[in-house]
This record gives sequence, structure tokens and C-alpha cells, in this order.
Amino acid sequence: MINKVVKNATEAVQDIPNNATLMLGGFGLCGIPENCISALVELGVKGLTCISNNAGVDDFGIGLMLKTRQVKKMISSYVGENAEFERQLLSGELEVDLIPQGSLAERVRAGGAGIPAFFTPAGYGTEVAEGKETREFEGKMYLLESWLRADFSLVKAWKGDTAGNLIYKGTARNFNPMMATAGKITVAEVEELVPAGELDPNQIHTPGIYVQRIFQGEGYEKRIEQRTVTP
Amino acid sequence: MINKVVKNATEAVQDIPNNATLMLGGFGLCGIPENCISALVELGVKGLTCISNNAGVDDFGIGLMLKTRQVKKMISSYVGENAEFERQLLSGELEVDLIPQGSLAERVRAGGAGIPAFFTPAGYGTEVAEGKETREFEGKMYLLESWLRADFSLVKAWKGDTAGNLIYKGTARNFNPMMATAGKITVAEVEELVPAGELDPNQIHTPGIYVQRIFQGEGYEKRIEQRTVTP
Amino acid sequence: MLDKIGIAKRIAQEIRDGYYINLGIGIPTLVANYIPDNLNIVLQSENGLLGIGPFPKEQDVDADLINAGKQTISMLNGSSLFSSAESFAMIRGGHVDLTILGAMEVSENGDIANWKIPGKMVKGMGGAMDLVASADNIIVAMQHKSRSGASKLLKECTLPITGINCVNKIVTDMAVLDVLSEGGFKLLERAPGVSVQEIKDSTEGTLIVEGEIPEMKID
Amino acid sequence: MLDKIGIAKRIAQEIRDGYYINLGIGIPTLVANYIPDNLNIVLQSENGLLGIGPFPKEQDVDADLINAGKQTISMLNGSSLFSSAESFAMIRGGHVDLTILGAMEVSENGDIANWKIPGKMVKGMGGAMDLVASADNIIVAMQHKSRSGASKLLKECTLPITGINCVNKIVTDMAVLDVLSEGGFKLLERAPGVSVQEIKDSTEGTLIVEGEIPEMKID
Repeated sequence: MINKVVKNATEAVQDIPNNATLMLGGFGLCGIPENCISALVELGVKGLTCISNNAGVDDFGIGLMLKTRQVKKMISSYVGENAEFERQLLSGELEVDLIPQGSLAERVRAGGAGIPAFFTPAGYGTEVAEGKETREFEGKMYLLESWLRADFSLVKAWKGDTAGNLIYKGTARNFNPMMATAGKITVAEVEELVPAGELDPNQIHTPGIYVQRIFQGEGYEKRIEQRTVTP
Repeated sequence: MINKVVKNATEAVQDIPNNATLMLGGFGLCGIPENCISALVELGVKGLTCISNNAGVDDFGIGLMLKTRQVKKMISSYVGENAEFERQLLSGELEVDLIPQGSLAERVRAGGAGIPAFFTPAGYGTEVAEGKETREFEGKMYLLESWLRADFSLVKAWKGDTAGNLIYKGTARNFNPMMATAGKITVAEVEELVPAGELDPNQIHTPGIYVQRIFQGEGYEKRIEQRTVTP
Repeated sequence: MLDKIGIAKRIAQEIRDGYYINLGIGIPTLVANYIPDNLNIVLQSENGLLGIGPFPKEQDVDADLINAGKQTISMLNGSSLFSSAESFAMIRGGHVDLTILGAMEVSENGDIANWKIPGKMVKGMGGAMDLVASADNIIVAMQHKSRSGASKLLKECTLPITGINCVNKIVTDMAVLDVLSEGGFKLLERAPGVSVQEIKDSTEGTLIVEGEIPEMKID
Repeated sequence: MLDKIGIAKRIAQEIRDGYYINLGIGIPTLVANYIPDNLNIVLQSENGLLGIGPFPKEQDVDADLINAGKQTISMLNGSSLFSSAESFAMIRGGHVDLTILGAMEVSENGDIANWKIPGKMVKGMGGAMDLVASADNIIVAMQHKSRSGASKLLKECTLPITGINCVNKIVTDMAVLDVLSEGGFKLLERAPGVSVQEIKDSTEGTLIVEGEIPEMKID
């Protein structure tokens, strides 16, 4: 098997150029590529287009890259947890393209799966459908959505092996599997990196073919946005 | 959790009417719903449209249903292993619709996923594209394919639980996961049925929401078409 | 007039055995607390989980296990985890039996507006547009009137809409209403102490009242 | 003239370190036996496996583990299993680096015919149409001429085609040829003992011969 291991996040993202299009896995702060985000902030690349379901919070996740003005455009479904985001959007520093969450997920999957466009009912009759082709199938209206792809996809998994196979944990899976398929270069950071052969082939969530670089991350904070407990 | 357990294949398929459209999982004879097929032969329903990657062999798999003339139409990608199939096709008793394997898989997935149509490059410029809409995306030509859905989907898994969650084994997974999503009623037969809670939620291949009936099958033959070994 | 818990309790009565249900943020989330124990239902979380359980005990909190409202949760026996693409495949494919969500406005032909207020910061539609465009059975939980007293059950939505012709039923603090496929709000039940006239006065869209309108029964 | 093993050995020389490869049935399958040990490659089986290993020992045969030719196989360390939809997503999405397949005919603009002969029983295209329409790098393994001596490298395919403008390279028993994007078969190498003239005589489509054509080096 091909060994895809790189040393750390810095090595993994070092060739990401200014104005690149990135996909970043995660839902809220759950399952985000924490190490890669830190390395991007350190690297200081600018003009990034970030495809990510959310935009982090003010002091964590993609919020860290917003603070340093590295993001030119966000493509997301929900960006409501971030005051700095709001400020940059209102001041015109930041562009935002809001996409229904299911369409975002499916457009990313389509990007990885070689499907340039597909019909979905989401957004029909709303402003999301403006300028888009619509069509009726079996009495219901749909609109045509196109694939999304990225120069680099940055994903976070629970376990990975040296061949690039990934296993996610809990709801930290979310957008990571599709994004792993839709990057020209996909970088995976994992909590535990094991030699090829240690993961059960039957239980792999992301086959190694989609992953070009992998490393074991460190110091995961895994912040919780809404800590809700049963007393 | 909802308990979806039925006693056996006979109970699971008893209400399949004549002229129903069925999906049957499997690739060759690997991962086919053996118990359900036997029960269908016993039930004697006629005029079936069967969506299945292959059509079994003369004396096993869907071949058994061909022998009893229960199949009106096959929708498949490859049907080359079956002499009775050939006889019925040439005599006009059987219709066949041949679909590229990837388009078949994706059309079934689309059926389960509420996507009525999508663009794929497979078959462009060939007879498969005849009568279909074509379109260029980024300099490459694609054709529009539509979803496939069924009245009943019959799938085979390795393990399942009473809530309908399924785990497949090896390459017996193949078409089963998508077909499980695309049947109005999905029947799952499993080698081992366990109480809800015994399967790791992180390792489920088919979430229980897609499965309406489940039972533990018996007497699996698991025939091998090409037994190839290293001496 | 019902409070939020009353609305949640009344909606819980709409739930049938065997349902897979997606609950939106706000009042819909409260519905989970009032589902009768004898019903086997499964809650779907669009970030990739079937089988949402109660909030975890403090020692069981797991940052990798949250619901679509980003709250820490637990899983029940028989749960399954999956990607966002699979989750919305499930939603779009019509596999979820019931969707309960909040709204800012509903029109008499079943349009819903719940994602954007002009002039206010746009937060995004999240999964709402997929949910309303895909589900066959949508119940809206909402206040009948705005704080300023304006009806939120309208002839036409004034806010940017989330989806069209999609709402089946509305439970408000004042009433239970069906949205008819041919258009119009059909009054089914009154909240305790609320008269038909009060509901008429609070409904800008076409209200259809046939026969005696019973009062809701809420425990 | 090369035998089947010779064709397989020559194609194996086209493989680069790190490639993910889909091998068709027939000669392509043989290629796996001649890939240099120092290359790390992964074989994809379109029925849902990355990391095909050798045929299993008799005692390890598993009916649930077969390749696309329905042969029992084994898995290597680092393998992964997936559905047919995922498998063709991988193929369609261009993630497989090299596709090697057989053909009945190839035309000088890269069309390939390998699934159907009019008048004979149609078995179906299986995954061939997806593979040829999706792959960026397709090598065809084939005999240069039919049994009756007719060229199989044609100006235009006579059989129903599997895909258009898709073949990049052809390795036959007589020659290695590139299919140029502007059309034409560019002769790269001769099989041992085969002259350029013999290749010319055996190629109906436009053959482009520039300079000295070296003989293949096969171990």
C-alpha cells in the first residue's frame, strides 16, 4: 500500500496557495480539522474560499481564519455563531454564499463522484432557485444544482491508517466523508494513526483512495458549543 | 426503537403482488437474498420486473425465478451467466433493459435519496444515450439519467438488529445498501439477527430507517461462481 | 392560550407508533419530552444520527456527539450514525415520517418563511429548505401572532420564504389548523379558553370554520 | 509477436508508484502478476474493494469476497470495502489513476468497442461504459488483428461502441501505440521481431510513424 503519512499539519498544508478553494469538514465545532486550521493561520495564506457547513465561532474553528482576514468567501449553510463574521460581511470584506445544508452535502458528494449536476427539490420557489433551471418530475418541482470541488479538502477523522483509510466517530462524521472525496488534494488529520492492516476493511468510512496526506493531530480541544446535560 | 422483525422469508414477501417491481441486492451470486428468492418461487407471483445487477445462474439466484417464468423484465448491467435467460430473451418471453453498472448503482441511490435525475458521462456517444438529454459541463459531455425505485427491495446483510440496522460483509455489500434505500418496502434478510443496541452505531452500513422488515435467514448456500485459489 | 409546553404537548398527540421524526430547534425540540412512552419512535438529527437520546449525564458528555442545535446528546439502543449526505438523502428521499419545525410566517397555501428577516443579519437556512421541500408531513409549531399582534397565518408570506406548498398542519398558542391543499387554514381545535372569534380575528389568511370547533385536550 | 503474457508484461511497465488501478477481465487481470515489487499500487475491484490480493489459499476461500470477474480473492493490508455506488463514484470522480481493459476494436480517435457483437447474445456492458467514460488514463490490451486477419485498430469502429474519445494507449501483440488527441495511432514500439511494415499492414486506421521505432524491452 501507498504510504501517505506526513509529519504534521504544517507539512500537510504548506503548499496551499493564496486564493485557493478549500473544503473544511465539521458541523459547528464538531469534527473540524483543528490542527490544519491552526497551521493555515500560521502559514498566513490569504484570499481563501472556504466551503464549510459553518464558519466556526469568534475564537475557534474557521473563526480563527476570519480574525486574520484570510477568508475571502464562505460557502456555508449556516453562519450564525460568529460576530466577527457578521462584521466582515456587513462591511463588505467577506462574501458569503448560503446553500441549503442538504444541497451543500449533495453538491460536495457530486463533486467527488463525478456528477456535474443533479435535481433537488430544496429551495424551489425560494431565492435559492433564482437563476437556476427548474423541472417537474412526477408532479413535483426540482431545481438543478451543480457539483462543488476544491483545491484542498481538510478533514478530521477519529482513526486513520498509513494507506489513508479513515474512520469517524459519532456525529463528528458529518461533512468529512464527502469533502474527503471532493478535494484535488485531501488532507486528513486523525486522532490515532495506525499502520495499514490494523483497521477492519469492512468498517472503513473513507477509503484511502480519496486521501493524499494523513497525519496524527495533537492537542485536540474539541470545544462544545452547547453543553447540555441531564442532572 | 421500532421492532421490525418478521418470522421468515415467507412472511416477509407474502404481500408482493403480481407485476410488482423488485430490487434484489447482490453481485453475481455474492450477497443475494437467497431466502427471499426461494420464498418468491414458492409464492409463485408472476410478471415481476427485477432490478438486479445480474440475473443469477441457471439453477440459483434470480435464475430460479426465471425458470418458473415469474420475471417479465430484467433491469441489469450484466446477464451473461444464464442460458435460460438467453432462451427467454431470444424467444421474446423476457424483456431486458441493460444499464451501465455505475449508472445502475447511482440511479438506485438517487431513487432512495430523492434525486429524480442526474448527469453522468457513462454511455455518452453510445446506444445507451439514445433518446436521452445530453449536456456539456467543463468541456466534457454527460447524459441525464433518472432515478430508479421499487415496490419492494430485497436485500441481504451479514448482521442486522431488530431496529433494521444492517452491516454487510466483504464484497457482499455491493448493491444492497442503495437498494435498501430505494424500495417502498425494504425486506432485509440477515445471517445473524441481534437485539437493537448490540451493533455499534458507528459501524452501521444501512440505517434502520430504510428497512421495514427483517428476519434471520437460514440455510445459506453462498455459491461461488469462480473458485480460484493459490495452491 | 397555550404556552410553549402546551404547544409541544399538543403536537406530541400527532405522533404515531413507528414514526421517524425530525424535530427543529425551539418548541419542536420540546415535543420529544411529551411523546407517550408506549409509542416506538425514532428521532433523526440532520447532522447524522438516528436515535437521539436524552441529554447525557455530566460524565458522559462527548464533544463528538451533538444534535443539529449543537447540544450534547446521547444515543439510544438501535441508533445509527452517518454522514450529512446520507442524512439529507434520507430526508430528501421521504424516509422521515414527520417533520416538526418553527416558522415566522405560514401562508394559506402552505408556504413557510422561517430563515431570513430583511435588514437583519442572515444566518443561513441550515437544513430547513431541504426539510420543507422534502417532507410529506410537516407540522409547524408557532405563535399565532407576532409580539406586535400581527397575524403570522397569512394570505401570502411577507418574509423570504423557505419553501412552498409544504405545511400540512399548524399548532399555535391559539389553535390547531390544517392547511388545505386547495388553500386555506381549516380550524380543527381551539386552545383552552380561546373562542373561534378570537382565532378569526388573529388569522389574516382565509380561515375555514365548519361546525362545532372542539377545544384541545391537553394533559 | 507477443503472447498474452508478453502484452501483460509490457503494460506493467506503464505503471507508476502510487497508482490506483482498475484491471478488466482477461489480459488486464494478468498485468497484476508483473507489477514490479518496488511499486506501491492498489487494485480496485468495481464490485466494492480497494486492495485486491492474490487468490486465497483453499482454506481461506470466502464466498463473500470476490472480484468483478466473480473469482474468489483475498485482501491486502490497508484494504477497504464499499458499496457499488461508492465504487463507481470513485471511478466516475476520476480517483482511479489507470484503467486497463480489453477491446474488440479501437478507432483512431480513441473510441472503443468491447461490449456487444450484433447477432450474438448480448451479455451487457457491466461497468465498462462507466470506466471508459470516466477514466483519464486508459490503456487497452488487445490483439492487433482478428482471427481472420482483419485489423482491430480502425478508422472507425464497426461494432457498437462502449465509449468515445477515451483510449490513451494500446498494447497489442505487435506494437505499443498512443492514440493522439487529434486522431491517429502513433507507433511507439514494435514487438520483438515485428517490423514497422508489418504493423502498417495490420493497422487500418491512420498510423503515424516518426523516426526510428524501437523494439519493446520485455524481461
